[in-house]
Amino acid sequence: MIYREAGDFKTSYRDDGQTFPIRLDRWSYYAALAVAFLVVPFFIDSYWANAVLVPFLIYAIAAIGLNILTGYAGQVSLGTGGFMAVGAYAVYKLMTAFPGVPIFVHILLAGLITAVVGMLFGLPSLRIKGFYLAVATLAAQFFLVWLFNKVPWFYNYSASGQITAPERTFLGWAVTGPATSASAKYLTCLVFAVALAWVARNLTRGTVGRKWMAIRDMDIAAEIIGVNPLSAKLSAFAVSSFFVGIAGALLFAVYLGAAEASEAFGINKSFLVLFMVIIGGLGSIFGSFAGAAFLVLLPVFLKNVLVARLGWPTDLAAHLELMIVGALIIFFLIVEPHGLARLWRLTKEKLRLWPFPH
Amino acid sequence: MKMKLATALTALLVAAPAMADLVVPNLSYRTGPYGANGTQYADGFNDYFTLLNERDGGIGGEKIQTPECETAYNTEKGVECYEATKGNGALVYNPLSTGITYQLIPKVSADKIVLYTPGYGRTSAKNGKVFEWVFNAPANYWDGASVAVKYLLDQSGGDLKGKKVALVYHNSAYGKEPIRTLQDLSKKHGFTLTELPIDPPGQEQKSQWLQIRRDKPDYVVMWGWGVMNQTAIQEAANIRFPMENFIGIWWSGSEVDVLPVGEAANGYKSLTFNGVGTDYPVYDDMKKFVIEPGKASQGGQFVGSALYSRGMYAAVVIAEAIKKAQELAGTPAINPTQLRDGFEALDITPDRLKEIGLPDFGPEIKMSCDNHGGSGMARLQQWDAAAKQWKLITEFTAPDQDVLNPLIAADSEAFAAEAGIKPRC
Amino acid sequence: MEFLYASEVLVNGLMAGVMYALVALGFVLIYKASGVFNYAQGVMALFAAMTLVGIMEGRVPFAHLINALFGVHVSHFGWTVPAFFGIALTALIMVGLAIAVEKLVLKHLVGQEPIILFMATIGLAWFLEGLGDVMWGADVKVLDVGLPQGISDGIEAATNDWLGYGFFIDRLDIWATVIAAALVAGLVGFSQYTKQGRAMRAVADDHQAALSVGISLRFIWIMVWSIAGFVALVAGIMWGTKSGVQFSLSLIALKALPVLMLGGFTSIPGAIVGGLIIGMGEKLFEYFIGPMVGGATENWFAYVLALLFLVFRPQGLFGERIIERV
Amino acid sequence: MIATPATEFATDGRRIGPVLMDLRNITLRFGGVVAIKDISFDIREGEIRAIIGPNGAGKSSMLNVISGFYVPQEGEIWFEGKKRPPMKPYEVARLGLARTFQNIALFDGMSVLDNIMTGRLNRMKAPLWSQAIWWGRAEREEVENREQVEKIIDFLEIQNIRKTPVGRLPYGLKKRVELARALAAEPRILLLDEPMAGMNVEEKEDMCRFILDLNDEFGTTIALIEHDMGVVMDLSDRVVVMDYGRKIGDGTPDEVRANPEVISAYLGVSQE
Repeated sequence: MIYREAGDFKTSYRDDGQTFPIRLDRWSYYAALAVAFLVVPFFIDSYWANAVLVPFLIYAIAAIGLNILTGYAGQVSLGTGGFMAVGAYAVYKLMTAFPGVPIFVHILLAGLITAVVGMLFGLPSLRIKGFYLAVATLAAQFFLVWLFNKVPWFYNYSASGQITAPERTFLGWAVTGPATSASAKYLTCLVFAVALAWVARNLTRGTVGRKWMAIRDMDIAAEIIGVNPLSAKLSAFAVSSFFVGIAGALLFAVYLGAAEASEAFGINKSFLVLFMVIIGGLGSIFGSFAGAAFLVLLPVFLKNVLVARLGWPTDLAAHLELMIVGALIIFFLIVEPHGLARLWRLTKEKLRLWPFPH
Repeated sequence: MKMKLATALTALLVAAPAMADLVVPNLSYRTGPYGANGTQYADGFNDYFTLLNERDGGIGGEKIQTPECETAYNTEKGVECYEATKGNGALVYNPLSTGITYQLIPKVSADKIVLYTPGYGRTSAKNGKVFEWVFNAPANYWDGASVAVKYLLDQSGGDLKGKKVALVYHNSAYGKEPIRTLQDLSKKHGFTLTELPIDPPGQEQKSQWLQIRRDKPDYVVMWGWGVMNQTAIQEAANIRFPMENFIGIWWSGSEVDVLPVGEAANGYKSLTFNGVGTDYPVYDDMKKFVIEPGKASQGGQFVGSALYSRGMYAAVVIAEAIKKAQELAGTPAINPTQLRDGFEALDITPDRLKEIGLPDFGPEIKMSCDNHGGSGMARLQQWDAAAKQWKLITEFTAPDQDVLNPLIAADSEAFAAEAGIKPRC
Repeated sequence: MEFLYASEVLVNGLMAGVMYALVALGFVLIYKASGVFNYAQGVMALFAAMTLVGIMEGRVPFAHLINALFGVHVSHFGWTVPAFFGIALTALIMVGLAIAVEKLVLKHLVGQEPIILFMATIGLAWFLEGLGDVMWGADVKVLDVGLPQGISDGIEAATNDWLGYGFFIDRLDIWATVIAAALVAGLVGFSQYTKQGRAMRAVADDHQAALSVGISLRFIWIMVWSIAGFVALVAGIMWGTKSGVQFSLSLIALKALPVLMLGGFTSIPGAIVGGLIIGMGEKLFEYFIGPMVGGATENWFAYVLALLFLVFRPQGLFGERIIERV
Repeated sequence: MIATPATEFATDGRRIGPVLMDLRNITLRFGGVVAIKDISFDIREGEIRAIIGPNGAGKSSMLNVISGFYVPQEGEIWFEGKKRPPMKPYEVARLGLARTFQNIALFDGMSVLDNIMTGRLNRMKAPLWSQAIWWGRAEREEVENREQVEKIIDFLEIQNIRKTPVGRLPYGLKKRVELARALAAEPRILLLDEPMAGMNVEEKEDMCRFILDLNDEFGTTIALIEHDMGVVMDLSDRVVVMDYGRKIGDGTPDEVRANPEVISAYLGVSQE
């Protein structure tokens, strides 16, 4: 079998610490990247971009962000929607206030602003632990949405409080606004998703990642061996919020084009991203992608099967869709409680040993 | 094998193949927090086109397809639905959601597809100079606010000075729409306006209604949707607020809003821009061609309800616009650009309504290149709890365009500046 | 006068708190006995209320599905069922649901981490939400089991005579308070004076120890989920009477969350007291501070209030004390 | 205070240095309960210092005071000739104190290697951005510290479980990994909380060997708590004996063995 690790020797600690220690994994990863960057953009149409790939990539970013906080640092958060709103409104204010600055800078700045807000709401995590911490993040969720709804400055005093992304270009290509092509939207999100996944991978395999995991696994022991819980938790909140903020900025500026705080960034969004993280696998970057794919693609897939193929009434299909997704979640948990990432790893381990198990 | 499977899965992720007929997608919502409202509207919308197909063989000989797509009142699902259906030659969208409308305004402008949002969506889209592809006739939220205030003026003998009006609103883009208009009107007519936002979904409104009980406003105006409506009407009844002084926007005036409250809802009023009930000649045909042959959407359980009628009315206006477009273009197989011309040349007179079999069902609609919002006329209906029926209590009333026009101009121009749109016409 | 207004808001806030506590109670019961944070509690309330209306109105279950599959038009059986029997039947169905949940879900997830169990209840919530709609349709249903609604004239007149200002108290709220009190008394009685109740408390204290003295964990779980189902039914009746039975009913779970966090996940008195504090706090804040900041503060203020309490007592008001040691 | 000479030699010729840590009149109370009552003793550089006593004598509390987890109500802690102000546990760790735990406190979700690497967290100071792009200082530090850790892995003979998640290891190995984590910090004082608890004879022997080798080869200062009298007497240079929160004996193993108070405390409670 080609898929094996025997004979794949590492001669330096640097090689040993890399992301894909197995050669075949590495190659398939590069191949996937090449297809994603060089092939897909030429074939993508606006349905695939807007209904499938762009939301998938954006949710993957948000899921990675939440996974850093919940999966790696062990801090449960139900404020993802609120933090995404911070990213969205930040990018909107920046875009309209400084039209000359490249949009990518705005998106990164929006992430930084969200990081600061995230740290602020992360402060109670020093005292409050476990599920109880969810209350602090829920307070952030509801308060932030309320704030963006109530203070007209955030939505530039428009009559209804909706924000709409104006057109911004990068190297002559529209990146936001109605004229953006499907491939531009897709590529923008892809660049952010790949870069941020890489950053997340680096952070989680290095010093700060070990601090987060130490706090997650046993916070008291972590403190005694020298981890400052304040800085570890706050850095997790900051990095996580940075990711989530960028996801929010992309969701608003690139994907939706218009948004309203309570509708687009409500509590449901927080739950959705949390589900992605748990279904995908806590503490796994790959799991974040898998979870996002599962919850973005499955409903679309089911809808097309039930409505377009079987011709069932849309409402019946929507109700059955809920039942099927719900039952599938339970099924997956029973089969493999640690998420799709674990399922994937087990499959790979089987493949690795095949055809000679043990 | 694996490749085949992958192709098959991919095929299932994309929508059905293109259709040849006139396509009017129905972005409906029959699930989620507002599913109960959305279902009735979607049924009316479907049934009218079914009627045209069954009775007349479509419009101008072209059958109409209404592929339905469930949005659950969720903007992201709305975008998915839009993308999934637009490739099939969709002519016009009617998503029945202010949130989704805001998403679609930039998209339809880029894709050059018509967006028809009767009585909801972005008010300033009335300005066709800025919003080329969006139409919101016969009336928009600001029209509604103005007509409501006119009615209140009427009720208090032409003078609202020193009166107190409370606005109870859905704390969202939709609910916030009328605030600016009502503020301007309060200045003009000298009444004081209290704004009471209610966070969706809105099952818990005790503190707002205690405030109303204490302040004793003369009138309460409501911009609600979904469970918020029932709760508000129930709470109003609880504090014995006189129902005849309680007026809802048209989205707060359907049977589902008042039925759960029972007897206590008697006398509650709401705006409307369409008729209700089955006392219109069109229902004879509807029975014969749609309901009895079993072709009615959802088995026809909501025929004649307020929201069903509104859905049907939206279908009527779209059908008339298609007809007009066919006349102008000289071909029955029109494209969205021709449909836009049809909308801009649309003139639905009372006589035409009578011909359709819906006499006095809606106001006269006359649109043009710069006016995408029609006359803005609306009327009031009142709930008769004993008969379980809405009764129309006023004629169509025109809004106070002197107040509204500057507001619409300001908001649409601000949008044009932000989005870099050059006014047309 | 201002003081009287404030007291009126306060009393109404307390009563709203009782309504929140009714939902929170179901969460606490299940969490205590099985360590599961049951996200589906709100949907269970919706499902119970839908089933109750469906039974009382004689609706055909799965009518819509049957119609779609067989091209027929069924909707009602043509009979109606009195409220009492309807409630009894619905309670039985909730017991059936509890057994199904135990057999199909919980049994297979014994010993998993809390977050996994939490996730499973989310799956359950989606499933039930879909099932409820497929069974009974998604329309707004009117629920009338004979509970009165509207201002209590007696209290208004009495307070008017006594204080010169007639207080507004909703009769439904009074009933809710009475029923909640009865429910809590019943639960306490059950857990103190019956064999099953003692077994339930034993399980709540220590799973392993309870197992070792021969208590069947599975029986206890079925029982607790049944009781939580019944509590959900009561909450569903109250909220359904208030504003119709429809999807939004399931969202009341969001109002129960701050109550739980404030009261502690494991304490029945905590759920009640937490509910009262949240109800009172958010109403007073909305009434006095709300108008200054633009209103609609209740949702976030409930959480901020819970947060403030938690900063001083990280385990909730009545939660078990967390002792840190190495 | 009796002045101690700067350098001394133990019986086997190892160098015993000056006082590294001096605990003066420590009293620790929990509410009304006095866990430690007015205890003073010192730890000298390069020695193996044991704290023994029957159950509930306050040994663990003493260790927790040293590692900064508990802050005593009275008394002073002098470290390297300076008085230690009240500190958070992580600040104490940064002064150069590392410890193991009685009920193993490893990070179960991480591999053995990552667990040991956490011991070196305070030596890795690359800024966040460098870690984020895995370039420059972060990568360099990772490789350098990995080399150090690999030395410890070799020393403790746990090469073959390097990549195994800690949760899957048997008890004895977990104890060893915990020791490795503490060692990775290259502590000034290594605190061991019942390093032999729950081990079988063979594992105990291994552990003893490691402790002695450590002290021998690297001159690591070790303070340990142990229940097993036999082990303690063989291992340590000096022993503090506690009972009911008080110090009842302090000196070389032989001196302590001869102390009548110690004998009565142990005979009265348990005989090991």
